Amino acid sequence: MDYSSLAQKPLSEVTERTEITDGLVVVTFRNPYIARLARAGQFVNILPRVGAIDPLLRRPFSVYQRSGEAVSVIVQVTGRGTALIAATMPGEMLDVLGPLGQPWKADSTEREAILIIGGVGVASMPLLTEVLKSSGKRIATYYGARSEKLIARHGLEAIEVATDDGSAGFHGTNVALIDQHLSEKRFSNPKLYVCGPTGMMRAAKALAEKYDIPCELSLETEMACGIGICQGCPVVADEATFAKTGKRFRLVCTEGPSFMSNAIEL
Amino acid sequence: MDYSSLAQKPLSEVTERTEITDGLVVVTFRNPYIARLARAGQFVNILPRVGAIDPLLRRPFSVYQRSGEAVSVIVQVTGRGTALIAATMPGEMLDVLGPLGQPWKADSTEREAILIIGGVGVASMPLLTEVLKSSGKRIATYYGARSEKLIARHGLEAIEVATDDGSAGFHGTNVALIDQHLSEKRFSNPKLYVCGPTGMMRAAKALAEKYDIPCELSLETEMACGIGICQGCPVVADEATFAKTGKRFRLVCTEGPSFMSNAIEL
Amino acid sequence: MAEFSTNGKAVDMSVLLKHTMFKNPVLVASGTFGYGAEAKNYCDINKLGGIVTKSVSWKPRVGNYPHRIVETASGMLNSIGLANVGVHVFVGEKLPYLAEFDTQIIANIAASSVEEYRDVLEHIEANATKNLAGYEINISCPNVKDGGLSFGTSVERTAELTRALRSATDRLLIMKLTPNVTSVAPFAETVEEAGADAISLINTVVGMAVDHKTRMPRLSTVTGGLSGPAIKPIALAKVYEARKACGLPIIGIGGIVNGLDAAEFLIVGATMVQVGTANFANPHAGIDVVEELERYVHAEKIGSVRELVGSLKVDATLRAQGW
Amino acid sequence: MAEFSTNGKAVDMSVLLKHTMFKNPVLVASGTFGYGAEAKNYCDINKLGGIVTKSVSWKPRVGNYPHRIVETASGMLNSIGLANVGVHVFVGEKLPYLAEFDTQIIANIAASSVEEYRDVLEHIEANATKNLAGYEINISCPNVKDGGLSFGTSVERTAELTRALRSATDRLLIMKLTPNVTSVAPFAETVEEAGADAISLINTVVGMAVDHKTRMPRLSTVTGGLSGPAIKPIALAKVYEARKACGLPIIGIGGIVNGLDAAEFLIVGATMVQVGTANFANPHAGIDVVEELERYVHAEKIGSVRELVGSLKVDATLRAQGW
Ligand SMILES: Cc1cc2nc3c(=O)[nH]c(=O)nc-3n(C[C@H](O)[C@H](O)[C@H](O)COP(=O)(O)OP(=O)(O)OC[C@H]3O[C@@H](n4cnc5c(N)ncnc54)[C@H](O)[C@@H]3O)c2cc1C
Ligand SMILES: Cc1cc2nc3c(=O)[nH]c(=O)nc-3n(C[C@H](O)[C@H](O)[C@H](O)COP(=O)(O)OP(=O)(O)OC[C@H]3O[C@@H](n4cnc5c(N)ncnc54)[C@H](O)[C@@H]3O)c2cc1C
Ligand SMILES: Cc1cc2nc3c(=O)[nH]c(=O)nc-3n(C[C@H](O)[C@H](O)[C@H](O)COP(=O)(O)O)c2cc1C
Ligand SMILES: Cc1cc2nc3c(=O)[nH]c(=O)nc-3n(C[C@H](O)[C@H](O)[C@H](O)COP(=O)(O)O)c2cc1C
Ligand code: FES
Ligand code: FES
Repeated sequence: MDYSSLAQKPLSEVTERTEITDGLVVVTFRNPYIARLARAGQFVNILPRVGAIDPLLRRPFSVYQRSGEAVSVIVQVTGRGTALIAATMPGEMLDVLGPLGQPWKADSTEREAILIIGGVGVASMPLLTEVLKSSGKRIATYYGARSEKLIARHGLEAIEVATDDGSAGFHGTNVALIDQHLSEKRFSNPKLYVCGPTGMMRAAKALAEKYDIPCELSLETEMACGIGICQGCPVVADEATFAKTGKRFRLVCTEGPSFMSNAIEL
Repeated sequence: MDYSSLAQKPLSEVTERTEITDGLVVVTFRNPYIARLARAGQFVNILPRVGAIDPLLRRPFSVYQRSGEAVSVIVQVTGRGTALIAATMPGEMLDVLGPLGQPWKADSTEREAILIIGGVGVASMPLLTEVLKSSGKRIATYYGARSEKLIARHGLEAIEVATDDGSAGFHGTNVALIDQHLSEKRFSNPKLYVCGPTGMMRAAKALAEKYDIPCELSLETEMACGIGICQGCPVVADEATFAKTGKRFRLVCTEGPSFMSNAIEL
Repeated sequence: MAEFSTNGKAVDMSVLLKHTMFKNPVLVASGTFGYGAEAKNYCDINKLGGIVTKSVSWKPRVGNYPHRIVETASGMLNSIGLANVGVHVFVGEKLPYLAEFDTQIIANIAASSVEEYRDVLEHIEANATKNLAGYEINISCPNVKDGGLSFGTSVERTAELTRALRSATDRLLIMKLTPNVTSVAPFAETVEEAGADAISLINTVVGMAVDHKTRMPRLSTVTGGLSGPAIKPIALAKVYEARKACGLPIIGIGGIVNGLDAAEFLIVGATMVQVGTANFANPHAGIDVVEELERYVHAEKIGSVRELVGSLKVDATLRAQGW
Repeated sequence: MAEFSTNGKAVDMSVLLKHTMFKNPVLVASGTFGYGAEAKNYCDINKLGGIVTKSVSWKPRVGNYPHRIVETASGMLNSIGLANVGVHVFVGEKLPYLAEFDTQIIANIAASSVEEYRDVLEHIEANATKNLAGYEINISCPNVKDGGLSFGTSVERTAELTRALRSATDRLLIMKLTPNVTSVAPFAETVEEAGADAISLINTVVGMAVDHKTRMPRLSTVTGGLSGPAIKPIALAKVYEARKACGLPIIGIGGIVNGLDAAEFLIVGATMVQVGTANFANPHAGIDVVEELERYVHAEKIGSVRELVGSLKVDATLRAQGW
């Protein structure tokens, strides 16, 4: 991968901005390079304010959608950086670097894909769905959210919803729902693809162990660089990996963001 | 003067933005309080980015015009703060504190007022012209600029132009032109009102001494607060003032921005 | 005060420093609020926990030549040079003026010898007003040759000075420490032994700026003192170090612009805080800090701001690291 | 190189450090650029003056537990904990890889004893590649218990270490100093006497951040190292202090994000600079700094970047103040 010509022009014009609900915004920008190369599960790194030294660092976002030369990210406002990015208006510029990280390992042999989504963890799922569909997997999507209006269905398949407030679908966590469905033997050869808050990821990891099924988790850690030069974004490797390789940590930005659940500690 | 009710709402909506030329912009915002109270020569203090901690400090600007509830400043882009303020678009907010400082001492007895303007030093002159006109003074305005397109004639009277490049009017400095006119005895009882770059202010101060006429200079110094609490904006007091009062410095923000030329050192 | 209530009870924002009660833990910092006369047009001073006045010396000081300030990334450098009216005008005009407010006043003193510090303190003590809560001793001004930093970087001289002043007053004696030392811990220990009631920290950090156009320093004194949000992480680390080193109450200072910044200092172990540079861009900053801190205490569902003090959950963190 | 010319002559960006020529004075700082493999996708490494590699120790180090970084006002804190591949992988894989680039390589070493520092240096020396220009000795890492800071805060141990390493190499020996001391001058003097070729400064400033929601420290080690634009004023002041204290060439580090920042360090007295944290948001930062510095030199109408070094006009300023 050689970025040298294109990645030096990270300035990307925002072409669309859609508010899903208060504090949850889809921002679309023009970046032919990222649009062409990005694969499901990779992310882009966005500077909250072009040219500013405060905020100093970029913010990572999964590639949510792309079409033609346009790339979209779905931004949940959680602090000052996301607030600035979510407020960017069409015509304004964003400074975007990417695509970064490794794609979902969607080419594994299992015939069924269970997508487990918590909140804005939906971000990498439309592209994943696309890949899984094109390779003929059976997809089941379990989407947990605080309430119905926070659900972004676009690009997903076979969605089962679980909401904390019971405003739609199953009243409870999506992991509890999958547990039920797994125990009912609704799947014969599944793999879990998981992205959401840490608590949900831990539950999914436990579920995978309980039913002995492969499970891939897409992680979020603070990142200073996103490209493997700061060592700031480690996740703890599992004991077996550590014993074998001496590697206590793995970098989420370059080795991840997704890891097999048995390769890491959470 | 009691700001307590109003000064706590410094957020002012920009209603108009006019580019005079590249890097010279008139920004108009709605602020009834400032519009009502501001007097010629006073300034407002504008935070470059609402809510940001970088840039940290406000930037001072003379009140250029006002009408109804609207206040205008004329901004010359010289650094990152002025760049941000000049780029503020109608509908966006500015955080403005004011009016601050003392007005021009325009009620002095001289019958003629010579306004000496260098570049963006024009900013306080339209309001001054208004006051001088209403008290029946004869006004002569000497406006020096690098080139013709940098001249903002609005609200001025009897303008003689001097340009560095000779693109309009006298080819040379405005102070040289006034010197010529004073030596030709075109004025009988003048006072000088001066605002411009330090070099021009020094020349005007020397001119005032040469012809023994009163001269008021509007100064610019770096300001952290603009309201007299940081002590960051001093100008050196002349020896006589120092000997009399023990005050070596005077604060430009609260005692100025304008001072009689014989009361300070430049 | 009690805008919020927890389980029907009001949020208690008051703090006690030794024998002195403050209505809340938020003071405005020395040199960043004048003597109240200007700032009162922008904020209701009576809502502040207190005012620390500009450093006062025996004689008036005119301060340094311009340029005295320069903005830096999320901060500023200053080299005011302790410009002040001198102790006689201070007790004659400023203290009586400040006595009109319903808030605590702490007189900050800067001097160049133990004797001068003591003379100034005694003169104020002899003319004390009803809301004079005590003294903050500036041994940490980096911007004048005789601004006390020769005390602030010597443990022995700090001890000597603290003892000399302790015997001169029963009011609060607060020693203001500098961050410009390898370790602040020995100073905190010393000051405690010598009888001070509290320490405040940090004063500004030595810094410098250059104009690449003129190739001249941007301050007349070449170096100056860095303040503002840029230094908040440094200040928190110093408060944490001092917290571990001594049992004295700490007043945390450095880069506080909002109530959550203040909460962070309290969590790390400060009993009170001071708001400095933030007043320049927002003369209402002190009040904003009080109000946001109060909302935070309310949201945390604790009855009193005092429960925050030193509530940092640090053990688990360090244990995981094997430190 | 020579994009611009002055009076028909090219702008000369090269600098000489003792016997070693650098094509320009801009290095990328240790720990902020990896070993070139990732960053080469974003910038043309051959345009850099050189690369200072991540601190290497005798054995590999896994580094600290998360969380390792947190953003602060115009800066960041890190507590990476000297995670590195160890000297054997370093000489086996990293140095040969870096030898492919047409730029100088400076190997940064961190260790916990004089012996370990010396062993690492000798092992690299024995496996030196053609573009290995020398060593930068990290005695200033604030984030690990044995990260050299016990050296960096003791003049005696710094002297001892410098002497021990001096006798082990004829390549450049650069001692990297910490800002976390009361005065950097004695360290600069000592290092000069002990035979180092240059000093580099500053390493990060000790700082801390707290999460007001969880009341936990935001770094697993509680405190960490502050870097980025926030610390530039501190770094400039330390370079200025060191410049007055010794005659050694100085490599200025701290908060540089553009060519004008770099120019400021040169004006104050640095011969070279390093770009650190800026690489994280902009992996092209090093090149941007080189190019803007070159434009600046051109605009200043001087023939060589070397004419900037120490060109600070400070006398008039200080005289006006009566200092
Ligand atoms: C690989 C990856 C993909 C992501 N994809 C998305 C997405 O598609 N949509 C979305 O809304 N969010 C996504 N996030 C989370 C998003 O990056 C954070 O919410 C954002 O960085 C917070 O910035 P802030 O300035 O608003 O918050 P602040 O708390 O003010 O940020 C302060 C610092 O902490 C870091 N930080 C804070 N929270 C997180 C977090 N959860 N993960 C990583 N760094 C954090 C910030 O980057 C910044 O450096 C992703 C994170 C990662 C690592
Ligand atoms: C009383 C007064 C009235 C003014 N009126 C006007 C006006 O009407 N129109 C206009 O265009 N400019 C005016 N100025 C100058 C204007 O305030 C500065 O150009 C502006 O502050 C520069 O900010 P910056 O961020 O662009 O420059 P930077 O150089 O990036 O600013 C860095 C710091 O230096 C300060 N600074 C830089 N130049 C000056 C200066 N000349 N005066 C004061 N502080 C400075 C800034 O406020 C800031 O704190 C006035 C200044 C004063 C003191
Ligand atoms: C312009 C200015 C003047 C100051 N004057 C004094 C002073 O006279 N005495 C003193 O002890 N501290 C003085 N300080 C230091 C502040 O009280 C405070 O310790 C420091 O600025 C850090 O806090 P902050 O980041 O909130 O500003 C001054 C600071 C500034 C910015
Ligand atoms: C994430 C990170 C890792 C660092 N690792 C090292 C290191 O291994 N060795 C070292 O000498 N300095 C290290 N540093 C310090 C930098 O080299 C530099 O001295 C410091 O960050 C100040 O420069 P800056 O403000 O440009 O980043 C590190 C800095 C950061 C931010
Ligand atoms: S974010 Fe820098 S190494 Fe991963
Ligand atoms: S700008 Fe603060 S006192 Fe004048």
